[in-house]
Amino acid sequence: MLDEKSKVIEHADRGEGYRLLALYSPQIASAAMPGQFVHVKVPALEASALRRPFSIFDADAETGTVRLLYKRVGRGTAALNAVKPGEELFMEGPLGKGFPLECTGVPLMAGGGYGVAPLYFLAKKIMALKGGVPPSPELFVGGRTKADILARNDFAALGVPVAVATNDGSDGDKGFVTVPLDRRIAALKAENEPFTLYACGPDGMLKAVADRALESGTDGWISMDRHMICGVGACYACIQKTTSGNARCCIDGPVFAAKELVW
Amino acid sequence: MLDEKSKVIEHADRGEGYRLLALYSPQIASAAMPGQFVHVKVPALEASALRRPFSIFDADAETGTVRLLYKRVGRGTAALNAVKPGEELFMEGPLGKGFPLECTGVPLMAGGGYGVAPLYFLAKKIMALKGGVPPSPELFVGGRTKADILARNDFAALGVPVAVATNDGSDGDKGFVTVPLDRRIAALKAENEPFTLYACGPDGMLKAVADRALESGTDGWISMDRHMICGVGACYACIQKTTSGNARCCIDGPVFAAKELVW
Amino acid sequence: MVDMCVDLGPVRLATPLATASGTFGYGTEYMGAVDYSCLGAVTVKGIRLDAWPGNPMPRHAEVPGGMVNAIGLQGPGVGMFLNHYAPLYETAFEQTGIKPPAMIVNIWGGTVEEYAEVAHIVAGSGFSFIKAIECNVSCPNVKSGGHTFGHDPMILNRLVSTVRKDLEMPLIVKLAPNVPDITPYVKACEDGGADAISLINTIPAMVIDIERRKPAIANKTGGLSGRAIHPAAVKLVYDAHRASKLPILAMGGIYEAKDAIEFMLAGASAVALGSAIFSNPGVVREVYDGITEYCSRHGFTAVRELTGALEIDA
Amino acid sequence: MVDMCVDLGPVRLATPLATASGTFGYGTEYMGAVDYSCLGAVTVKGIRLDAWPGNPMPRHAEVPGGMVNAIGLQGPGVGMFLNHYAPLYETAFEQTGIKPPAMIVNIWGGTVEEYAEVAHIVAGSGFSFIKAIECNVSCPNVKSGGHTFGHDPMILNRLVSTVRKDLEMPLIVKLAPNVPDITPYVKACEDGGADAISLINTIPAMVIDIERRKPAIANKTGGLSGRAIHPAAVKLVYDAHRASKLPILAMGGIYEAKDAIEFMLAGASAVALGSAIFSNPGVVREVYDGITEYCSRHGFTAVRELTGALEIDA
Ligand SMILES: Cc1cc2nc3c(=O)[nH]c(=O)nc-3n(C[C@H](O)[C@H](O)[C@H](O)COP(=O)(O)OP(=O)(O)OC[C@H]3O[C@@H](n4cnc5c(N)ncnc54)[C@H](O)[C@@H]3O)c2cc1C
Ligand SMILES: Cc1cc2nc3c(=O)[nH]c(=O)nc-3n(C[C@H](O)[C@H](O)[C@H](O)COP(=O)(O)OP(=O)(O)OC[C@H]3O[C@@H](n4cnc5c(N)ncnc54)[C@H](O)[C@@H]3O)c2cc1C
Ligand SMILES: Cc1cc2nc3c(=O)[nH]c(=O)nc-3n(C[C@H](O)[C@H](O)[C@H](O)COP(=O)(O)O)c2cc1C
Ligand SMILES: Cc1cc2nc3c(=O)[nH]c(=O)nc-3n(C[C@H](O)[C@H](O)[C@H](O)COP(=O)(O)O)c2cc1C
Ligand code: FES
Ligand code: FES
Repeated sequence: MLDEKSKVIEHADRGEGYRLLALYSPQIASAAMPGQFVHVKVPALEASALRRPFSIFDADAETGTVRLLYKRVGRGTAALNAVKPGEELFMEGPLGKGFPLECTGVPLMAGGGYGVAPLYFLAKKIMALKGGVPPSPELFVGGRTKADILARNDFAALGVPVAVATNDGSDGDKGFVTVPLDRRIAALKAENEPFTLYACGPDGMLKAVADRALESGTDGWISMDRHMICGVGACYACIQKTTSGNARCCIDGPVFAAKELVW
Repeated sequence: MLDEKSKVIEHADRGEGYRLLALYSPQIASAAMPGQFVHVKVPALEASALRRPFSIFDADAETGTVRLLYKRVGRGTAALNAVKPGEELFMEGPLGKGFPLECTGVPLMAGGGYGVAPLYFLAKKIMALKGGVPPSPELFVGGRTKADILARNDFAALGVPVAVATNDGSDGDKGFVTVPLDRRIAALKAENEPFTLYACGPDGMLKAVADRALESGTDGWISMDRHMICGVGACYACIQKTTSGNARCCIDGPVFAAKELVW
Repeated sequence: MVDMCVDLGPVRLATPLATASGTFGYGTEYMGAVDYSCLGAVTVKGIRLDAWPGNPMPRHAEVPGGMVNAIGLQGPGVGMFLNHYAPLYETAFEQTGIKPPAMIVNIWGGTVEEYAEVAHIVAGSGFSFIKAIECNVSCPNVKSGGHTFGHDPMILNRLVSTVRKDLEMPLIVKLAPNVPDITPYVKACEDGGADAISLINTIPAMVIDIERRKPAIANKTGGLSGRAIHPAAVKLVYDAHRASKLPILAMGGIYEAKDAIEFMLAGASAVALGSAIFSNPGVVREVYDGITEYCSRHGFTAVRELTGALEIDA
Repeated sequence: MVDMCVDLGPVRLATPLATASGTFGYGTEYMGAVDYSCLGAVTVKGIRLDAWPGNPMPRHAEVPGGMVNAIGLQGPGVGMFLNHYAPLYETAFEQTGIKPPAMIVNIWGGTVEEYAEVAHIVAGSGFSFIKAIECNVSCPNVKSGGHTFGHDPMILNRLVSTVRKDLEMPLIVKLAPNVPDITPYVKACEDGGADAISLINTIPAMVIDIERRKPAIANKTGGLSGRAIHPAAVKLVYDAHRASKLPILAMGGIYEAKDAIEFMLAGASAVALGSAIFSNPGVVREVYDGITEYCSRHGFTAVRELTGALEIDA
């Protein structure tokens, strides 16, 4: 872990309230693994403001680039919005325990809103591992409405099929992401095909995916989103109950095995 | 007094560390009198930051313009520096008791550093009163070095003669502003010409001018620079000892009669 | 339309917003910049029997999140206050046509008896707009003054009951924040017959000018006010509300409507704006509008329903 | 070259900079981001006899000028600490080649006897880098815990003398800030045989989520830390320094060198960085450099000359 001064390369809109921030952060870029995150000091905030954690959407060791996909929700992300290419910010990373890359069967990834961020990096790394031979990852993405379905083109460019569900039915299935996911799980089970589940997004969705992993007896890797203070394991603010007690999301996670989690 | 939202019209450099800020502030502009000040909410500072007081360097009721001449000294004036034409800021004013315009004899004005700010407005108003007929005001200005001698051209354009003194002798007399001032006072006394003293600047200079008013038995009007909280007489932070007790610089002053002041 | 009227015990206020003592002079200084129609009350600067010169200069220092002050309670005596400042307040409003907000007169003294004397003089003065007395037992800037009274529950109880005796005006007692537990102090006020308490006064603090290696304030130490103290103030109001039924006038770092609403949810009947007015007199209107907006959005028809409306899980 | 070595009573520290308990884990978490060569000491998270789960989530809320936390002292018991975390600290430094900063072990307990037991276990553990015990008698988040100990000078005195008895390690006592006057507490520590005191712990505080009308933190109340509390902390250090000769480890809102220097001028022998590290681990280096620059500029050849060097006019 280090605290790297990172220069903003690009800051692009990604639809309503979402933005993609690309930074030149060569040390973090070369160490990053999928599911890990960075802790960003937002330049315009006062000295006492806490850092904000963001999953690594993409990291490229060759170009030294780290990309983040974030949603504007409160004052920290609002202030981050104002950051311009050429400006520098401090970023601790790469932090936390990410997703294991080795998996059994088809990697089924469920994301909600900005929860797709770590899944893109994960899909990319898994595909690089396997050299593109099937079973390749499949993405199931949910959102309130069409505008919350992010990074679709990025996944498509990787060759990852994307199944969509929206609460209002404006895109894909109407309902939760579990609608297309359950369909796919049923199909794989019918064919006796093994699969591994990955999830990142709102708590309700995470629990639903974790339940499916337990029911199916497959591995499920769940990335938890907890408010953080330090991001490095020093403060014990970011607790997740697990079968072995209170774990810290920032260092024991954010990715946990579905079977460890206590809800 | 009111709190007027004021638009920045111009923000010009005036030599090392000094700047002239012109604002569209029609209500303050039309009510302002020389020696009064405004209390500026510096936009970039945090919500709890106190306002900063600045003398009115110039106010023009017709164009609705208020001009301030300020020196960058600390974090408030540093933040003010970043303000750009077109931006708006809140300004309470006009505040305080200014200089009386009626005077006996030649108005001799002594200023140090940014202390010339209220004197320019004063000279302008006195000359407007008198229609330009002598005895017209004379300015005596002091500073550490040549760069601290401000607004010379502005006074010259009014037709006010400017005598300079610098501590390092880089401009005018070497020494304090009292060097040319005492010369002039001696000359006027020799001719039995009456005069009135006005001063704004560092405490040492103010005391020197006040002493000369008392010794000469003439009127002396001294503008005090005290740290302020409210600027409107509500908090009692800005105390100046006077013959009638603790007075508030922001509302009982900033201009006091030399004979009232207790040093 | 939200009913903005509140009762601070026996004191009916047109709105829950007041100003905090020492930050609003004698009530008229901010005319033109503050929207007085949003104010239910104005609390004036601390008054004692005789005039008091206050502390030497400098009297304050700006700090992140607020300021530290040691004004030292400079003020005219109660006589001068009633002869000069109170009539000024009355006439100032005659000109504007706005109904004057209730005036709360903040008092202090060197002895229990002096407190009582000042209170009775004010109560007997006959100004119809003076609606309550606020006893400052907690100013950190005057050593011989309120300090000891506010930090010993027994002395506090004696002070309150002495002042209260035969006083024909509601009595608010303003408590100090730097205590392990506010409960015994609140109880001392309640038992002594106080009609309400106000919380919090400034937190004792100090700023050092490291270049001169001297205290930045002539009095050496002072009181911290502003944003910085708000979370501590909310905790004290919450504790006081649970400790007794005394109505609470809450203050400490209100800079936006949210801050005032927190206080009310924690148990305050009314709230006072202090340091925020210095940097932004428009804050009075902003907080007022923010509270009405909040009430409408959350289905409260009267602002007083906010008092103590915090939901606590068992 | 400024001599940066200081003595916190019997504890010699290579620099006057420490980290504050609870903000720096068990000492190794910030490796890579914090410059450990600037640290004279690391204070680890509070340890008790047995493991402790801490409070429910959420455990903190950001506020202007800092944060309010109610972690609730989650931690392994002293056994696990000594078997796992202390050796981890040792080996982590073996790899880096940097000399490990002194470790101060922060402890707490439910009874006076538990405090003493934990202290003696730590003192007898034999790790050469463990140089002192810091007794937390003032955590606002654990009701059955330190709260009462720190707020009654008599109980405090008994606690300190019980822990001190036969303890072969320097003892620092960490005091609570929310007291009318710190003097009796400092004296209780001094009389009980403490080697130093540390000041200040967090200030009790509360944040309310007005949209949900619930406390923002599951524990309802917590402790305020960060910039906001610095001026209050300076005052307490100043008072404590005048009340006794006990050396002081000062903390509370150090965000820049100036803040640390204020503490030392007010009387601290060493200072600890806490919340500031969360937002900027580089602050350790910045404060270190700022102090040496200040000393050079003001002609101090040793940083310890700053302690109590405030000039007070008579
Ligand atoms: C491991 C991890 C990875 C994340 N990855 C992403 C990502 O890739 N893209 C993205 O858009 N967001 C991500 N988040 C959430 C993101 O950190 C929050 O949306 C952001 O901190 C909100 O800050 P704010 O100031 O705008 O919101 P505010 O609500 O104003 O924040 C106030 C406080 O609450 C905390 N906070 C608020 N919401 C969250 C939250 N959901 N999680 C943690 N802390 C919160 C903030 O840190 C701050 O202390 C991630 C969170 C975690 C823990
Ligand atoms: C009536 C009056 C008229 C003034 N007119 C002018 C003017 O025309 N041009 C100009 O350049 N300056 C003027 N000043 C001084 C100006 O207000 C200060 O230079 C400015 O407030 C410094 O702010 P800062 O944040 O940059 O400095 P900092 O030193 O960082 O300020 C920190 C704190 O100290 C206070 N402070 C610092 N210096 C002064 C000072 N000299 N007077 C009052 N408060 C101070 C600030 O308000 C703030 O609270 C005037 C002051 C007064 C009282
Ligand atoms: C400059 C100043 C002067 C004050 N004078 C008094 C006073 O005379 N009497 C009193 O009871 N409180 C006094 N206070 C305390 C305030 O009334 C209030 O309790 C405190 O400032 C907290 O509110 P705030 O954070 O909104 O300012 C003073 C505060 C300030 C800032
Ligand atoms: C998240 C957090 C956890 C803390 N845990 C402890 C603790 O376990 N024991 C203790 O004595 N103090 C604890 N503290 C208090 C700090 O050690 C320190 O006294 C306080 O935060 C003030 O310093 P700061 O403003 O620099 O953070 C904690 C503070 C924070 C912010
Ligand atoms: S955020 Fe500090 S331990 Fe996880
Ligand atoms: S600054 Fe408040 S009375 Fe003058």
